Amino acid sequence: MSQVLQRTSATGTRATKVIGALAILVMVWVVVSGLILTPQDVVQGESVRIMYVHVPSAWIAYLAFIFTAVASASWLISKKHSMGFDRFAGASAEVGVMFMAITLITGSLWGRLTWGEFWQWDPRLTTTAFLFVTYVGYLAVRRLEGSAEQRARRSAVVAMLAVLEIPLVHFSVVLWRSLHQGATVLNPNGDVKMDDLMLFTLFSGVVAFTLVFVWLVLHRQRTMLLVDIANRQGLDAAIAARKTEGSVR
Amino acid sequence: MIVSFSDVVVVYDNFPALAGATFEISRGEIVLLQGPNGAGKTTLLRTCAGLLPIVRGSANVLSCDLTSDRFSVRKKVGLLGHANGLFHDLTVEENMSFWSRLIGTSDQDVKTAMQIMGLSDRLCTTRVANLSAGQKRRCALATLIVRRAQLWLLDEPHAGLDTHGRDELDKTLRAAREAGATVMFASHEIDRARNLATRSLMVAGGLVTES
Amino acid sequence: MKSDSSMPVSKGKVVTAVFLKDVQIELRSRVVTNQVLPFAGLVMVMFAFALDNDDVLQRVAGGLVWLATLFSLLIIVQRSFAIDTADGALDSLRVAGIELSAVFFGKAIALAAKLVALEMVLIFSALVLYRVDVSAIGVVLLVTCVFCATSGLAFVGTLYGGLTAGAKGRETLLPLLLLPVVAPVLIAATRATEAAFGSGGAQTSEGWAWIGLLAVFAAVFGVGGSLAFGSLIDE
Amino acid sequence: MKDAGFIFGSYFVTLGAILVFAFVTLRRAKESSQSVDEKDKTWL
Repeated sequence: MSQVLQRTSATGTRATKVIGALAILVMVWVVVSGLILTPQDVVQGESVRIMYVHVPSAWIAYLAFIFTAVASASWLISKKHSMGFDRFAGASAEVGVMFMAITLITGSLWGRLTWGEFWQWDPRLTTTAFLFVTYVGYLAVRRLEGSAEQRARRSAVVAMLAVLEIPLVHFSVVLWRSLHQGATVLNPNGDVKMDDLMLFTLFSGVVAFTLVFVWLVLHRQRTMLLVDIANRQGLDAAIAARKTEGSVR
Repeated sequence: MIVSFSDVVVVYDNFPALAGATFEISRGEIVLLQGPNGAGKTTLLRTCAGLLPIVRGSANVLSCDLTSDRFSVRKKVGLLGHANGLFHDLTVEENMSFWSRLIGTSDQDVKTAMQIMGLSDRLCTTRVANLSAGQKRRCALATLIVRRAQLWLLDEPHAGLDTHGRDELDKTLRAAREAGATVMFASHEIDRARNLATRSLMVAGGLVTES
Repeated sequence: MKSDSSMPVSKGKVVTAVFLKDVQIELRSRVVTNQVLPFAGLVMVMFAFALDNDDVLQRVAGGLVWLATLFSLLIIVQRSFAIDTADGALDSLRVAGIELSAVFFGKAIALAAKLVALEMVLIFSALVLYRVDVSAIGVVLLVTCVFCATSGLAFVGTLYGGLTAGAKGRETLLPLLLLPVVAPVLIAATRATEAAFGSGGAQTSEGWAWIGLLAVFAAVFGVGGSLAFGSLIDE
Repeated sequence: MKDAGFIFGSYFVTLGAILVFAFVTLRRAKESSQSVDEKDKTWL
């Protein structure tokens, strides 16, 4: 019985199971507390409830992209060019893009309720949207053909270029909006007066999303390793086949 | 040894084009690579030029270790691939002067190379796009001659050339050998190639054997 | 014939050779003048059809110029690398051991030259089609803006063009990668041009802050590109 | 609750995206783990 279980084991371990269980638990608490237990906001009313999923997902998305940048830099700098850095960078970016998509969708829903509009050309929003597109491009570069080594170098360089690009985009958008009078955007979470339960729920949201992030990245990273190993094993078979192709002649 | 490969594996998207190639070539040899289509001849030549990463095994070309550094070997080799590496919108002369400017050869060398490959004055001012396949090949060979490589890597250099062109090419390769260069070439013109080569290697299924 | 490699070539010579080669090919093939330029001009006319209002056109003239430039940039960049990959010339450059950062600058300068020619025509057509007036000081601002913006676009275009050269699906990958990166150039160059045009009552002096941003952009991607180009083209 | 559609919608989108991502990841992991030896799974 245990042997069968062992054979089918994929990327899960006891650690990931614990993290997964904790993530579900905290997430359930966030949903219950966010939707039911927490009070309305004085200014925003019910719509403040979106904050408990929106803000943590934004934080985690930014965190994920920072991880991608650091892992890419480590890959480039390290003498050994350990592929672990590359896989981590890729896994983190994938999860980050998902969280950024969540951020943009929940943010525009929240914006519709607080501003009456789905989208505002606010510097932070605009930069976030560009960040999203940039990392979608990064993932497209990762899928380009070539050896694992080529993929790692190319995507690490592109990730570094993204690090250059983002501040420029942000600064240009800030400068652009500051010169424009009129459209001043109120900061949605700035004027929320939070009581202890609201703060605690927001904090729990960050914890829950971090756990989800860790769980997803661990699994994704290991899956990437599995694919690399499977390719390598496939290569052994392919080499053997290729050799016989020669001796037939 | 000018070239020494030991169990070299080179892959294209998980297909092992070279599946453990082992061979050695010493200075001054003219080596013919024989083998059916898809045997790995082109890959072998491109690997020698430092264009392809080596997945397994070790390779040393002109005392450069290709597994750790594929770049320093490049200045010392000349490669003529299936493609000619020419700019089709430019004339023969302009193509030649572009490459000679990049490599830093004298105008005299360029002129000599063009004479060797029979690129007449009329052809020089013709756009490459308007040349015949054989004439393009001659032009590509001329750009290779000015490289003065220590190791010449030629992928089917005879293809497309007329008899006169082939004779000139063979003469050029022999002269390069006299001057101390080493030549590896793949060819399906077996009789001519055997005549030219000092040794021939059989490439099949990504492996190299003496023949 | 001595079999030693020839004299080492200075980086400047490689830059010049690559630049002249690209310009020569353009002069010979006339792709930019005969195809891209009419395309960009057509875009400008189509904008006029779509917006159909003199005041609005005057107001957005700067943005339209740079938007048309960006679309054309995508085409020019693709063309610029197609000539190198069509017959394996890029491979030959790699085998010749040419310093790729020099190739980067050579191609970028050639790209900039083509872009400047294009922008001149676009700006001129904006003056005519959209009835924009420019003051003397506005001309100075405009020239500086074109110079800085073009350098930035040329560096970024060459960098990402090199990355996608020879890749599968490059026609769609290039815009996906390039457009988000050049967003700051679009914003900054548009505002500076509007300041020069005096669109919507903008003052010429408002434009200089944007020039600074354009200059920083060009510098960052000039340095970044010369470092990264080699490893993107030659893995 | 006022604006319930928007609020429930944003929770639904969030949880849905995470679940889909997790599900796809696990399925891909299972697929690719079949051909790989246990000893290569360094995390076990």
